[in-house]
Amino acid sequence: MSFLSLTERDREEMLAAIGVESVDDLFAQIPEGVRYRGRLDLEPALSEPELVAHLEELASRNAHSGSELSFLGAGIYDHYVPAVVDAILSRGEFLTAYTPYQPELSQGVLQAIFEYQTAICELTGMDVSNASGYDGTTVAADACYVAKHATGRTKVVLAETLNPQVRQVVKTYAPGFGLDVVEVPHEGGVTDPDRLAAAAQDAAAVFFQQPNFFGCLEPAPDLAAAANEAGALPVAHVDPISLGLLEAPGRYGCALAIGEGQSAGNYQSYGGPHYGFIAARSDYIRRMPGRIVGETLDAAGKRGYVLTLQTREQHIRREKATSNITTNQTLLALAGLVHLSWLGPQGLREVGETCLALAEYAKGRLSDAGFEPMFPGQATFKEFAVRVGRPADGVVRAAREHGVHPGYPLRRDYAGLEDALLVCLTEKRTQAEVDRLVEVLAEVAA
Amino acid sequence: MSFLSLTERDREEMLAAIGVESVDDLFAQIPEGVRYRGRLDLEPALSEPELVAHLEELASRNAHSGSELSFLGAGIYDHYVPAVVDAILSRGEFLTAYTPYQPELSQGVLQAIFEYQTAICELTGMDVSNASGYDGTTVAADACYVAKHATGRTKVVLAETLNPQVRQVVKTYAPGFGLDVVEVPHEGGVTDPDRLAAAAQDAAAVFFQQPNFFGCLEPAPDLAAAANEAGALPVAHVDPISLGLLEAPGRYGCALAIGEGQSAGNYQSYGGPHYGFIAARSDYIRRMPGRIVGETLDAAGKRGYVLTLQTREQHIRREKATSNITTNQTLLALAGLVHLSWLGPQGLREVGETCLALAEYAKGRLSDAGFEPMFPGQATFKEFAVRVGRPADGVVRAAREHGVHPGYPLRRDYAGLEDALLVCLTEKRTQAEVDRLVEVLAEVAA
Amino acid sequence: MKLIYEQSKTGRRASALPHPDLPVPDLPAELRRAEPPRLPEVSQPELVRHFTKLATRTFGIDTGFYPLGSCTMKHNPRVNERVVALPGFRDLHPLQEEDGAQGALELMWRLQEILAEVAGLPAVSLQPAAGSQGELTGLMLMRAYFADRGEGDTRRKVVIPDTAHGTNPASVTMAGYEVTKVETDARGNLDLDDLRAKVDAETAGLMLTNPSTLGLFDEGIEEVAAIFHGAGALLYYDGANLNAVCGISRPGDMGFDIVHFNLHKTFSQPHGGGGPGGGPIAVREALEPFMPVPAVVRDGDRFRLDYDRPQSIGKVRGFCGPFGVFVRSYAYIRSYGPALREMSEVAVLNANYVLARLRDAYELPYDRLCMHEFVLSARRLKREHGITALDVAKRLMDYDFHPPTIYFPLVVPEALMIEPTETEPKETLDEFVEAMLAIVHEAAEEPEVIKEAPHSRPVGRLDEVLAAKRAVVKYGFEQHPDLRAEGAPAEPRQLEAQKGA
Amino acid sequence: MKLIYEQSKTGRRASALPHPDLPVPDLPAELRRAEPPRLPEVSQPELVRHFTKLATRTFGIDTGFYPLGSCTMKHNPRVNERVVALPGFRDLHPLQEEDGAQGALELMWRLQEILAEVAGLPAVSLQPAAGSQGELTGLMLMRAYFADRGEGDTRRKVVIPDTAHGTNPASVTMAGYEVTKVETDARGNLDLDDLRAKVDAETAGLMLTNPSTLGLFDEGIEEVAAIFHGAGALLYYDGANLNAVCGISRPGDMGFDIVHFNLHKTFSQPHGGGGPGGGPIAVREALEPFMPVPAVVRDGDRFRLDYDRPQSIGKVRGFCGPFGVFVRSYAYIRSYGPALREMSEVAVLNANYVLARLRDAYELPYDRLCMHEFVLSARRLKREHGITALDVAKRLMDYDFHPPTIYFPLVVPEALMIEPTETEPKETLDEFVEAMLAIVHEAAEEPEVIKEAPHSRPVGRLDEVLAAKRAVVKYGFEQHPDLRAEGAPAEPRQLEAQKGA
Ligand SMILES: Cc1ncc(COP(=O)(O)O)c(C=O)c1O
Ligand SMILES: Cc1ncc(COP(=O)(O)O)c(C=O)c1O
Repeated sequence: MSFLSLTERDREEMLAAIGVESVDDLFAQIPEGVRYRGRLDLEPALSEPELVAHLEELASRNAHSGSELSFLGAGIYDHYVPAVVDAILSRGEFLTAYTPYQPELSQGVLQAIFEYQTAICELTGMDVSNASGYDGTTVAADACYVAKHATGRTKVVLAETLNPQVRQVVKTYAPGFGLDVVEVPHEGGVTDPDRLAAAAQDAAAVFFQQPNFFGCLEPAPDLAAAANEAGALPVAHVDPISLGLLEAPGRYGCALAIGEGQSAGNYQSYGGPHYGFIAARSDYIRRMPGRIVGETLDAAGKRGYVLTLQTREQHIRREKATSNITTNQTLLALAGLVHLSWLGPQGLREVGETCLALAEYAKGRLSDAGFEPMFPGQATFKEFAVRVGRPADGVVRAAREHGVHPGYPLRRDYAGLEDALLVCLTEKRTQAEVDRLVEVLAEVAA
Repeated sequence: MSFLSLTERDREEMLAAIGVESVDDLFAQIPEGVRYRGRLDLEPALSEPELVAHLEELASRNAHSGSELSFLGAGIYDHYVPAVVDAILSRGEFLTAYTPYQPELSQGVLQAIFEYQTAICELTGMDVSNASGYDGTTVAADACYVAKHATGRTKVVLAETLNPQVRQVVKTYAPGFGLDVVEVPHEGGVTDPDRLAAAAQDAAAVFFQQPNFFGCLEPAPDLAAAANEAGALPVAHVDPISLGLLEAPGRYGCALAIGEGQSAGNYQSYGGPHYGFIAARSDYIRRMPGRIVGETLDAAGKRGYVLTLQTREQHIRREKATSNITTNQTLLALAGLVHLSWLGPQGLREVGETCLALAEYAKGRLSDAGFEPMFPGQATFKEFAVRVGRPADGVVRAAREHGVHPGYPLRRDYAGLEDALLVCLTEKRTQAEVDRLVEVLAEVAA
Repeated sequence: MKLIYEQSKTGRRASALPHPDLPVPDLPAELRRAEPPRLPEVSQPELVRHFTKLATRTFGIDTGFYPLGSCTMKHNPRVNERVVALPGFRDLHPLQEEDGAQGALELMWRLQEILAEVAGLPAVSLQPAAGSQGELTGLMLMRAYFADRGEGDTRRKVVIPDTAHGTNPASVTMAGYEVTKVETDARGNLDLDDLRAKVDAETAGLMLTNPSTLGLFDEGIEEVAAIFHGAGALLYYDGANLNAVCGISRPGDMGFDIVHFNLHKTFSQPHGGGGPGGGPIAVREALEPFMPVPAVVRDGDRFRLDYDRPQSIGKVRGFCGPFGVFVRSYAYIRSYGPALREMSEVAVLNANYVLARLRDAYELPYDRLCMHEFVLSARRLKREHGITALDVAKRLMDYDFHPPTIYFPLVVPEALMIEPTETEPKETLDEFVEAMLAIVHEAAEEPEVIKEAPHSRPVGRLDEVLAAKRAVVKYGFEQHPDLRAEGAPAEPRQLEAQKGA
Repeated sequence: MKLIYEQSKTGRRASALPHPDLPVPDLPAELRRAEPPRLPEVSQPELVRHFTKLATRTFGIDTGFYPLGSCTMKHNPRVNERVVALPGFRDLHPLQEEDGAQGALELMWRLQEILAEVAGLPAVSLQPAAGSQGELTGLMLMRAYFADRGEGDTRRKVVIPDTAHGTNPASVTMAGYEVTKVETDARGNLDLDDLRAKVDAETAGLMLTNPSTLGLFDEGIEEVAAIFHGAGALLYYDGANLNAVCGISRPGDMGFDIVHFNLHKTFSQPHGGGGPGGGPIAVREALEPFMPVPAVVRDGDRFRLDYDRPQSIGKVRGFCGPFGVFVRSYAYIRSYGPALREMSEVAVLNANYVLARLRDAYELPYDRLCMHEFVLSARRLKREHGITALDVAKRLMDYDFHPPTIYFPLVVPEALMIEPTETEPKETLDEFVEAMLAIVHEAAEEPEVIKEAPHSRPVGRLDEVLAAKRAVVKYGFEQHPDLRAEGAPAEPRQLEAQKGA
C-alpha cells in the first residue's frame, strides 16, 4: 500500500521492540465479543490510474458550469476563482497543516487568518470576525446562540426573504437553544420594516438578508433600526461580493453580520466545502464562536499571532462554551482572503458593477421578450426573479435540453411563486450569453 | 496592469531619482530612425476570466486522450502521470527558479538534478548524465557532436528504424558539424547487424533505437557490438518506461544512451515541452553537453551540490564549448525524477508488464479479427505495427468518427507501408478498450 | 513580516476583470456603500510572494512529522486533490437538477454505503460539516427519538466521561441537554460502578470515544452498552479515533446507536490549517426517520435526493454537506478497498512502537498497550527539572517536529498525547523517539535550552495572555496599536491548557 | 539532507498500478534486464516530503527578488499554469490529425502573428526549443540562404562582439562557421571602425544582442546594419534582451534579418530551475523558404501543418516545438494586448531607478542611462577591501535576495549585471538598493562578514574545484565516495567565472 511506509522487516523489528508476536496481539484489549472477524464488504481497491478513471466517469455524469450555460445562483455562485487561489491553496504547507495550536511554527497560517479577519471586518464594518464557520447556514445558528446569551431572550425573528436553507438550519438548531422562531412574510419581494418591528418585540435577534434571496435590495437600514428599537440584535446575512457597492451592515446599525463566503474564492463544488463568516461589534467579542487569532509579542518584542480569547471555547470552557466548533473551514477562508486580495477595493467594485450591469441588461431583454419581473420596481443586485408564464420546473427541464440552465424555480421554496425563476448573473457571464438565455426561454416558454 | 507593481506616484518618484522628465526620455539612446512610433497591432487585452474562456474555447477544439480513445504513440505516450508530479512541479520555488548558478540558495534543485542524473544512469547503465537536453531528437544531435570529437570521424550511421523525427534532426545538424549521415534500411522490421557493421566502418557513431520505431525489439547487443567492432560509438535511443524489462544499454556495450523522457513524467502536450536525456560512459564525461551537477563540500564539511565541469560549457569555453545549450528542460526532468521515484523499480517493472500484456492481447485480438502484424515474428514491447488492409490514413479518419484513434499510419514516414498502423498500448488502456479498438477497426476496415 | 495591508498602496491591483460595454444602473442612495472596504492593494507578483512566504512559515504534514494526538495527521494523497478538481465536481452547482448530478449523487450514495459498512450501522447522513456538528446532529436525533417516544421531557441528561473531548459537553449544552460526568477507572476504562450509579430514566444517552482519548479501547464496552440500553438510553460514538479500528471492531457491533466519522481524520481530508472537515453520521434503523434532509437514495440505477422525511430533524448545514470532502474520502477509501483494516493495523503498530521506546523515559499513566495513540505524562520532568509538557512541545520544534497534543485529556497531568498515524516510516518514528529522549537528557543537563525553546523559528514563545488582554483581532490601519511601544513581555506567558485535539 | 536514494528501503513503494488479468509474454532472454535499476524505494508520504523539502531549499521568483541579469526573471502569472493544464492542450498527442488539433494549431498561428508584429519581420517558426537553439537555427538559415545564392563556400565567418553571450560563439561553431570578434567602443556600442575593418565578402553575418549585454542600446545600429547589408551579409538578433524594447523598437526596423525570441524571458515562461524555454525565430521574406518544417499555416478558417517546403533546412526539434510554452506566452501577451509597450517601459524604468541609486557606490563602466538592465563593476571594492563580485553576490543571499549575474559580460571586470524586470514593486527595489549599499559599508567595516557569506543558508560556500576534480555526478550506492573522509576544504574554492545569464 503506497500510503504506508513500513517494510516487512520494519514490522518485525517493531513488533519485537513492543514485545508482541503479531499485530493481532496489539488488539488483545478489544473484547472478543466486539471484534470484527469478517472482511469489510467494500469494492476492490483501485490503483491510482484506475481511481482517476473511475472518478472521471462519475464526474462526467454531472452537468457543470463548464458544460452548460448556467444562470443558477440562489446562494452559491459561479464567480471567477482566480488562478492564484489554486496556486496558493495547493501549497502543501497550507493544505496539510491543522489548527495552529503551536504558534511558533504556524505563524504563516495565523497571520493569514488575522488578515482574513481584517478583510471580513472591513467588508462588514464590524470589529471582530472569527476564523470561519462551516457555511452560510450554520453561522446563522451561531448568531442565534450569541443573541440568546447576549439578550437572555427566547425568540428569533427571520425575514421570509432570508435564504430558505438558512432558515431551515436555524429551525433545526433552535429547540436545543431553547429558542422559538418567527418568520415575517415578504411584501412584494422585500420585508416591511413595520411588520418586522412588530415581530421583533422580545426577540433576541432579527435576521434579514441583503440582497435578499429574491435578489431584491431590502430597506436594510430600516430593518436594522426596527430590530434595535425592540432591543433585538439585528443580524444581516450578506454576500461578500456585493459589499463593494452595498453599504456595510456595521454602518447601518447591525450587531452581527454573517454570510456564505463561497462567492469570494470558492468553487461551487456541489455545495461545499465552503466557509461561513460571522462578524460582530466589539460588544460581542467574548461571545463569538470558534477560533479567533490575535496579535501579540515574543520576549524579543517581535510581533506574532496566536489563537486567542480561548476561554470562550469548548476545549477550555466545555459545556459552557460559546460553541462546540473545532475543525472549521480555514482553507476555504484562506481562499476567500486570496480572492479578496486579488480583487482589492477597486476589483470588488468592478465585479459588482459588472454583475449589476449584466443583470439589468438581462432584465431588460427578458422584459422585451415578454418575461416580466416577479417583483416589479424592486432594485436588485446580481439576481432577480422573472415570471416565465408557466410552471418553472418544466421550463428548466426544457431549457436544459438546449444546454441552458435558466435559473432556480422559486416555487421549490415559496408556495405561490409557481412561474418564477431566480436568474443570476456573475461577471463570468457575457452579453451574448444573456441573449442566448432570452432566445432559449422564448423558445421553450413561449 | 496587474503584473506591474508601480503606482503613478512610484513612477514620478523614480523618474525624479533618475533625473528625467518622462519614461520616454529613458529611450533617448535609441536612434530616431529605429524607434517604433506605432501602436502594436495586437488584439485587445483580455482580463483573466476572458483569457481563460478564450483558451478554453481553443482547447475545446482539440481531440485529446480524455475525449477520444487513442492508441497513438510513435514517440509520445499517454502514460499515467501521477498526481504527485503535478503537486511538486506546481511548487512556486521549483517553477520560478532558474539554473542554479548560485548553489547556496539552490540546494534543492541541485540535489534534485543530482538525483535525476542518478536515475538516468541507473536506467541506462551509464556513468554520467547531464541535467537534460531539449527533447529526444536534439540529444541525438548532441551525441553526434560528442562522437565527432571523440573519434575525429566524419560520418554517422542511423538505423532506419530510428524515430524519423530523430533522424531528421540529425540530418539538419550534421552539415554544421561536418558530418555525413548514412541510413541503414530495416529488414522485416529490425536492423540487420551485418548490414549495420558494414555501414559502421569509419563512422563516428551508430544510432539505433530499442524498442525501435515499429515497436520491435532490435538485436541491440549485436548492433552495439557491430559498432564497437568498427570503432564507432554505439548510441542507443531508449524509452525510459521500457527499462524495467529491457536491458540497460550500458550493459551491452553502448557508449551513449539517449532518449525522449516524455514517457516518464510528462504530459503529451502536443509535443512539448519535454526533456531529452543523454548519458554516457565515463570516458565521455568531459565531452558531455549542458549542465551537470556534482557533489562537493563546504568549509564545514557539509555535503552540497554545484554545477560542475563547467569548462565544457559555452559561458566559459565559448566557441570551443561541447554545446551551445543554456536553458534546458530541468522542470520536465524533475517531473521524470518524481515519476520514476513514484514507480520505483517494482512499479517500473509492473508498468512495463502491463503494457506488454495489453499489447500482446491486442495483437492476438486483432489477428483473430483478420488484422495481421506488419512484421510477423518480431517481439515487441508496447507498440506494434498491424496491417489494416487498406490505406491507413482513411482508416484513421473513419475510426475517429467512432471516437477511436487507432494509431499512427506508418506510410507517413515509410514508403511502402501503406496499410500499416502503429498501435500503442500504455498501462492506461484496458482490455475493454482494446476490444473496442478491434470492434471499430473491424467496422471501418473490414 | 509585514501584513498584506501594510504592503498596500493606493492604485495597485492584482486583478484584471471583464468590463462589458453596458450601463451600470444606480443603486438606491441609502443602500450604497459610503467608504470602500480597505482590502489589500497589491500587484499579482506581490500577492504570490506574500502568500508563498506565509506558506513557508506554516508547518504541515508535508513539512514533517505531526503527531498531534486525536487529530490523525496522516498523509494526504495528492491524487485526491486531482479528482476533487475535476470540473464535473468542482464546478457543479448544488441546485443542479438531479439528472444533471447523477455522478455526484452516486458518489455520495457509494460513500454512505461504505461508511455504513465500516460503522456496522445501516443508515448514513453525510450532511454534518465536522465531528462537532456530527455530535450535535446525533444529539438532536436523540431528542427527536425520545420526543417521538414521549420521553422528551424526562430524558434530559447525557453522560460524558472525564476523558471526553471538549466538544462533547459543548454539544450536549447546545442540544439542550445536561451533562452528567463519569469517571475513568484505574485501567483507563469507564468506571462501571460510577456509571451504574448515574444512569437512570433521566438519561438520554452516553457520548463515548472508543478507543478513548487515552488511546485505550474500553474493555468494558459490552457492559457499558448493556447499562445504557438497559435503561432505555442510547449510545453515541465519537468517531475521532476510528482510525484505530477500521475493519477491526465496528461501533455498531460495540453497541453504539449513533456514530460520527471525522472524514478529515480517518479518511484523509487535508486539514487546511484548521479545516474543512466532514462529520457524517451513521445510525440504527430506529433513528433513521429523524435523519437530516435531504437523504441521498438510490432508485434502481438512478440516484435522487429525498426530502420526504416527515420526522426529520431538518437541515443542519446547506445542501448535502461538504461534497469536496466526500470526493477525497471516497477516493481514499477506494485506494484501500477491503484492505482498509491494514490502515488501522499499521496505525496501532506505529503507536505501540513509539510507546515502547518512550515508556521508560516518560511516565505512562495507564500501563497497557495502546491503540492508535497514547498519552504520556511529563510530570516527572516537571517535578525534577521544572520542565513542563509545554516546554517539551516547544523544544520539539527545534528538532523539526510538530509537537504532540498537550494538556489533554484532562485526567492526565502534563499530558503528551502522541498519534503517529499509519503513514509514517519507521525512520521518522525513530528520529522522533531520539528527540524525545534527547529532551529528557537536556532537562537534566541544560533545562534553560528547553525553557527558551524554540530557537529555530521566526518568533520565540508568544505571550498568549497579552493577546487575550489586548484582543487585537484585526489590523487597525492608521489606528493599529503598537504593542511594542507598550513594552515587550519580559517573560511571555503561555496558557498551560489544551493545545491540539 | 539525505538523497532520496539514501532513504530507500527494499519493498517500499509510492505507486499503485493497474494489473490487468492477462498473461505477460516472455521477452527474448538476451534482451531482458538482468538487474533492476536502483530507483528510489519510498512510500508516497516520504516522496512528497522529500520533494517539498527540496522545494523549500530552492529560491525562485516566488521566494524573492531575482535580478539575475540577462535572464529576465519576471513574475510568472498563475493563470498561465491554469490554461496550459487544460486537457485539450495537456493531453493532446502531437500526431493527432489536424482536424482534431485545430485549437492548438490556431494558437500557434496566432502566436506567430504576434511575434511577427513584435519583431517587425514577416515569417515566424516556433520550433526552436530555446534561445541557443534559435541561434543555431538562425545560423543554419544563413547557411542555406548563402548556399542557395552560391556563396556557401565563401561566406564562412560570423561576427560576434566581445560582449556576446557564450552561446553566440558556441552556436557559430556548431553551425560550421568561424567566429570573428569585434570590440565595444568607449560608449558601449559596437566599435564601427573595428567592424568596418573586419566585415568583408567572407562574412556571413553578425550576431548581436540589442540592447547589448551591457544593457545599452547600440546607438550606431543603423550604421552597423548598413555595413553588413552593404557587404551582402545578414544580421542576427539575439532576442535575450527584447524585454527592453517591445513596441518601442523593432528588430526588423533596426535592420536585423533573423531574430530569436526567448519566450521564457520576455514572455514569462516559468524558468523551472533551468528550463523549459522557447526560442522561436522570425525572419525576412528572403529567408522564409529555408525555415524549419512543418510550418503552421492558415487556409481560410482552417489551420494546418505544411511540410511542403523543399528548401527547408529540415527539423531542429520534435514536432512543432514546445507547445506548452507557447500556450503560456500566448496567454501572457494576450493579458497585455496592444499595451505590451508598457511592459518594456516599466522594465526600463525599474532598471534606471536602481542604477540611479547605485551608480555612485559602485563603478559604472559606461556612463549612460541603461535599458532594462545595467552592469556595475565591483572593481573598486576589490581593490580597496578585497571584496569581489562573487563576495557581493554571496552576501546578498543573507539579505534574502538572489544575486545578480556576475562576471558577465566579460568586458567588465568584477561585473554585477542587474536586471530588476518590470514586475517588481518600488519597495523591493529600494530594499535591494539598501542591501547593496549596506554591503559597500560592510566591505569597509567588516569585510570578513562578506567573505564568509552566506550565513543564512543550509550550506556555506561550496568547493567548486573539488566538485570538478572528483566529478561525483551520481549517487554510487554502496560505492558512493565519502568526500568528508577525504577532508573538508579549508577554504572552498569558487570559480570567479560567469554565474548567470
Ligand atoms: C475526540 C474528539 N472528539 C471530537 C472532535 C471534534 O471533531 P471536529 O474537529 O471534526 O469537529 C475531536 C477533534 O477535533 C476530537 O479529537
Ligand atoms: C544574451 C543571451 N543570449 C543567449 C542566451 C541563450 O538563450 P537560452 O538560454 O534560451 O538558450 C541567453 C540566456 O541564457 C542570453 O542571456
